[in-house]
Amino acid sequence: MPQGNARFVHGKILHNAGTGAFYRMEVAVPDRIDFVPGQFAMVSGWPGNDPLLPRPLAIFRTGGARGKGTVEFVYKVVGRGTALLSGLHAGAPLSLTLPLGHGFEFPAEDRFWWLVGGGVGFSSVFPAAAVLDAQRSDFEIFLGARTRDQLPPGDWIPGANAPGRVHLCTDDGTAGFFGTVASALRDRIDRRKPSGTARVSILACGPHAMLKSVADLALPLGFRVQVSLESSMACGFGVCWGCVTAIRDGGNSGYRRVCREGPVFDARRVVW
Amino acid sequence: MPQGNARFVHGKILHNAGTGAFYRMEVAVPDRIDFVPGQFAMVSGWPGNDPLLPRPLAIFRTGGARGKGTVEFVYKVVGRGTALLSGLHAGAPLSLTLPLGHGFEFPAEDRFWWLVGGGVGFSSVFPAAAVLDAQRSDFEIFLGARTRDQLPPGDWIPGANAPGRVHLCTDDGTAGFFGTVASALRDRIDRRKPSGTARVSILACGPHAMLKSVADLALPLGFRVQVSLESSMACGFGVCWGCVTAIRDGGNSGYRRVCREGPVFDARRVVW
Amino acid sequence: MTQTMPPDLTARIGSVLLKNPVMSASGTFGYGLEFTPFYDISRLGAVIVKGLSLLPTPGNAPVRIVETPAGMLNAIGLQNIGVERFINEVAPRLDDAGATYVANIYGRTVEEYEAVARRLAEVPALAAIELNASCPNVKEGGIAFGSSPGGLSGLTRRVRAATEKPLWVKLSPNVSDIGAMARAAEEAGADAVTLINTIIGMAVDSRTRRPILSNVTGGLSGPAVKPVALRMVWEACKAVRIPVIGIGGIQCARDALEFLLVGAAAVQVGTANFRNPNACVEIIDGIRDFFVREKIFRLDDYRGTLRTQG
Amino acid sequence: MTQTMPPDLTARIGSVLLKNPVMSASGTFGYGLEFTPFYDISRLGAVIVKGLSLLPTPGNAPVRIVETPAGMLNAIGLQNIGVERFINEVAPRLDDAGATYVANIYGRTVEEYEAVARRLAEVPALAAIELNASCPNVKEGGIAFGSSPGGLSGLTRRVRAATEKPLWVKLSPNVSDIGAMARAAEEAGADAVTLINTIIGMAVDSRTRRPILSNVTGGLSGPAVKPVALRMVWEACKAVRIPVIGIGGIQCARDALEFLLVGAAAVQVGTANFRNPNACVEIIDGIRDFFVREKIFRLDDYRGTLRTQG
Ligand SMILES: Cc1cc2nc3c(=O)[nH]c(=O)nc-3n(C[C@H](O)[C@H](O)[C@H](O)COP(=O)(O)OP(=O)(O)OC[C@H]3O[C@@H](n4cnc5c(N)ncnc54)[C@H](O)[C@@H]3O)c2cc1C
Ligand SMILES: Cc1cc2nc3c(=O)[nH]c(=O)nc-3n(C[C@H](O)[C@H](O)[C@H](O)COP(=O)(O)OP(=O)(O)OC[C@H]3O[C@@H](n4cnc5c(N)ncnc54)[C@H](O)[C@@H]3O)c2cc1C
Ligand SMILES: Cc1cc2nc3c(=O)[nH]c(=O)nc-3n(C[C@H](O)[C@H](O)[C@H](O)COP(=O)(O)O)c2cc1C
Ligand SMILES: Cc1cc2nc3c(=O)[nH]c(=O)nc-3n(C[C@H](O)[C@H](O)[C@H](O)COP(=O)(O)O)c2cc1C
Ligand code: FES
Ligand code: FES
Repeated sequence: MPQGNARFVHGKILHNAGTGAFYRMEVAVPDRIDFVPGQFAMVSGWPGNDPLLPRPLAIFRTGGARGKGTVEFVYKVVGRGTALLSGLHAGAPLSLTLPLGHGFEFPAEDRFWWLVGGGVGFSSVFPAAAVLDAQRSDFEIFLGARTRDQLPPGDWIPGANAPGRVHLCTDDGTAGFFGTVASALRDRIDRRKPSGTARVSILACGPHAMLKSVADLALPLGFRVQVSLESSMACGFGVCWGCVTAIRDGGNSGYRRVCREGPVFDARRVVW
Repeated sequence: MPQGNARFVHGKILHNAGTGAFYRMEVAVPDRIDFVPGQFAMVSGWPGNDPLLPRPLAIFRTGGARGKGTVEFVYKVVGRGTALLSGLHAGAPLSLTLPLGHGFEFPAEDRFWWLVGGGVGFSSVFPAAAVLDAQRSDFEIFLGARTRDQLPPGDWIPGANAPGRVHLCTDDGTAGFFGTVASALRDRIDRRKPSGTARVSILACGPHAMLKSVADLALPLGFRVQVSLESSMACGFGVCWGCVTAIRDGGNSGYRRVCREGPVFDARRVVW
Repeated sequence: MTQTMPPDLTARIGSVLLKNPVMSASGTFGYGLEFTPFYDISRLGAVIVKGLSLLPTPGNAPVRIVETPAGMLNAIGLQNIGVERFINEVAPRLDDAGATYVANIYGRTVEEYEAVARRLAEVPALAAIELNASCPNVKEGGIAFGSSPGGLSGLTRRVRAATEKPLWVKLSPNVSDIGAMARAAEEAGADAVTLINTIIGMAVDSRTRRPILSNVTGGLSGPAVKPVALRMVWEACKAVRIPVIGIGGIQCARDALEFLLVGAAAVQVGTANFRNPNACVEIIDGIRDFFVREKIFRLDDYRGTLRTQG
Repeated sequence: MTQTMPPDLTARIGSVLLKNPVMSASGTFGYGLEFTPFYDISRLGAVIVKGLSLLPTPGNAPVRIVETPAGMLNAIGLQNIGVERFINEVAPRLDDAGATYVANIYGRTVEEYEAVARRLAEVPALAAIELNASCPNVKEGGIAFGSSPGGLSGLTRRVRAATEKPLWVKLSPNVSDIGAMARAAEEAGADAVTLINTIIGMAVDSRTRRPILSNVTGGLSGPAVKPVALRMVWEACKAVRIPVIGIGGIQCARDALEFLLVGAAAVQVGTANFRNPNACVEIIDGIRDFFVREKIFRLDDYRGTLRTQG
């Protein structure tokens, strides 16, 4: 039940700068952090008790070695906490509890991977892409945004160089496919050569509505769909029961903690 | 009753840097601020509601012209609010209510002035020195601190060049007179040539105990003594009645607002 | 923004018509005149002046205030100039300023409450009397009357009989059932209830081992109490038919809108005035802007429209 | 720092001896085991587990929590695994961890409270039972029993008779007279009272016009409530002879010391665990350091030494 390697650490910001619609922040931590894509950290560091609670941010990348680690985050300023984070300078102290939650699974039998990120959701699918890229898996990336400038910089995308791998979509057509990620997926499915019987495995993170439409589209086709959900969190490590979502699980259905049994869930079990 | 020229303004920090034991901060404000030495501002600007209340800081200097003013403060980090202030960078917004309170009085008949500052108390007596210096009055400055490095930089002292004008005192003897400001004053009084009958007028700001000992020493000699008191404040402009101190005033004795009837009071009226 | 006619912010508290629903809270706004350097106080729905007693009151010894997380404790002890000087020195100047104003009153005995209320008949322009039945910071003070429905209705009846003025009863949050208190005030003839007053709190210094306030306990106010105030105002609105005036931690227009949403007929702004003397007028402008953005034409079209079902 | 023998932090809650006065607060610490990655939970004075009911409870629908100024509202609805699974799956592992632990219990009826208390007799190592007579977030829940002295003493008597275990009664702050509630618990046989539970609050969205919590109201906790909690603990300490356990907004050693100073025999730390999982042990170390600095040798030499006179 306890998450063996979760820890509370005091970090120091190495850099924290805005790139387009997003901030990217690197933090020095006492030790190297090993994590599963989809896992996250609870982050705080502003002075005073208002805001009071730490904020969940997906672990975008980690580095360093024993006794000297680094963690990277990518975030979008949506409210007070993220605004305060964006105002912190290099050298500022930061408190982190990490790595937390149940991340994406990579069953060996899955051979075709589609990674779907909406808005800042790419922050938890890019680490998955990095893993798949490293093990030379066959994967494609679908990125949705409202407009072109809400898309991440190209050089943040792992393995972007491979032809036909990255599909960009914007609601206003200012870049890539004109429409939602879901419609881009449908389009891709239509164009798809039935390469054997191997099913596609989807890893998705983004707005709730996007995740639902992806599930509605892909589940009937027998795809395996894993979705990373969001929820307001107090603790992030399973002790407050504040972050729950309804999960279908036969006789054992009920509320599960997004921070612990999630944030990544099998889309078939999510009660949308 | 209303303080005619008090106003609430949004300023922008021009610079804010530590010099020895003190921070000196210059803030750009919409308009030039005219003030009486001893008057202060209520300052806030950190994000969030904790700390909630603005902090009182004496107006150290103002500049600029109509439509484009500047205000300077000198402060010591003693707690959370001043710590937050010290962390603000140039360009950061700041909210100010100023000028506030009843400052020092400069009766024309007073010819010899002794200005006494303990700790960061010099921040309200230096403006008085600047006024006296400008009108070529005969004044001396007594500065007390625990140790040498708790004294302000010499070039902050108005008219410091005049010989015999500045008397430094440290509790540990690391600079100037070895002892408290009060004992330095007693020493000065003993060495004083009775220059006619003209009485000395003292303007003092600093720790409560220091102000009391100065009053105990100087009032019996018939000196006029004005002291600038401190108190925890919520509003700073006379509407909460939170900052009061007991004032002796014949049949009309009672609690007076340090932020309004003060911070400068006639030492004879203060109930120590 | 398309051309629109400005929304109607008029708020009705029984017979009292306010040009907008934003008032200053008693004890945080002096006698109102202190704000004239900052803005024209006639812009406010109403000015509620510092609590008035029959005779001038010296108040508590310092220390009277201490900051707490997102709030503050105060134990002023109701220092005030007394009803006499208010009538002769303050009221005329509030008239000159064109302000709509309400007198907050308290007494150590029912008789004192009655006497203050009677004296105020001499102030024709006085819009209403707000009965402070809940000051936590004077030993004999209102708290005795304010903590049980019985005590409150007794006090309210007596003061009701002593004045023709609209009577607002200000409730203490330090009770088990705020709805019952509101009903007690309503049944005793109050024209409106105002809540919340401060929540009793305490602060001590772990090193010197002494209380920070000379009064030991004090009243908590500011953003920290907003969630509690909002809940109590919501409960009071469900409990009574008379208008409910919402107070507690309101800092910005959004906070004020929340109180109106749960049913408050108007709001009062207190502690927020300390950090930002312009808080009240900025809140009025913010409510207007919100109504324009959301295409809400009248205050009543928004007030009490909280949807608690599905 | 001169060589000194470490201060004695032992705290006595009636018959229960704690190695130090710092416990985790129920509902903010899971079942304790979730903290084993962060530190050895046997270092705590005691672990108070999440509120247990007779049967597993699903809890409220989301949204269950919302942040407020220096605080948070929660309406978890007491989701828990039920006393059965606690006994079979959790208690043995707490024993293995060497933890001192207390079960916080609640029921929808007096009979349910009794039944849960009886079942817990099967857990020999269980140090005490904490009766949650005050959960604001379950319609039927304790609040009914917790808001009047009569209701509280009735419930306490019944549960007292149902168990041999030391019985701690957790009080709701949503009352007019906390001293009377503490006395009611004492007279009904409680071995200690714990307070405060959360203060009922509310949050709404002014734009969508909906409550933020599915339960509409929730319980306020965190630094925002500390001044109120400290005052109530002080009042309770003056009202009863049994030990009082202080809770509410404790974030650091200094906060904990303030509760001990006004008379609390021990403290519980809740919301602070969320931002800093190490909060409890940092507070224990901080208290020890303070005692060393101030040359205080035993907890009892500090506890309740607040000087309110001159
Ligand atoms: C597991 C997990 C991983 C996440 N990873 C990232 C990431 O890598 N990068 C990133 O930019 N964001 C991420 N988020 C979302 C991020 O936590 C929220 O944007 C952040 O907490 C908002 O805090 P705030 O104080 O800025 O906004 P607030 O002032 O708290 O709220 C501002 C607005 O955002 C909404 N909001 C607040 N918290 C959340 C939340 N947790 N989920 C959805 N809406 C919310 C509020 O309702 C409000 O409308 C993640 C969330 C979760 C649960
Ligand atoms: C009229 C006036 C003018 C002032 N001018 C200056 C100035 O020019 N430069 C400067 O450095 N300081 C000045 N002060 C003092 C300054 O306001 C306080 O140091 C500041 O409010 C402390 O805030 P904080 O949050 O840093 O400390 P807090 O966290 O609020 O408190 C830290 C410590 O300081 C004590 N303290 C807090 N406020 C005050 C206060 N107002 N007076 C005395 N002790 C206090 C607290 O009791 C505590 O021990 C002035 C005070 C007044 C009343
Ligand atoms: C310094 C201070 C003095 C107060 N004096 C009074 C008073 O005299 N009469 C009264 O009814 N309420 C008084 N109050 C309570 C306020 O009117 C208001 O009910 C309370 O502060 C909550 O609102 P707020 O959070 O916006 O401040 C006072 C509050 C403060 C902070
Ligand atoms: C998320 C959450 C869940 C809680 N669950 C319980 C509970 O099950 N039983 C209980 O007696 N108190 C419960 N409480 C109340 C706390 O134990 C504590 O009394 C309260 O939060 C005040 O302390 P704090 O400010 O340190 O959090 C809960 C509090 C929170 C924040
Ligand atoms: S955030 Fe506390 S249990 Fe998930
Ligand atoms: S600080 Fe409010 S009256 Fe002086």
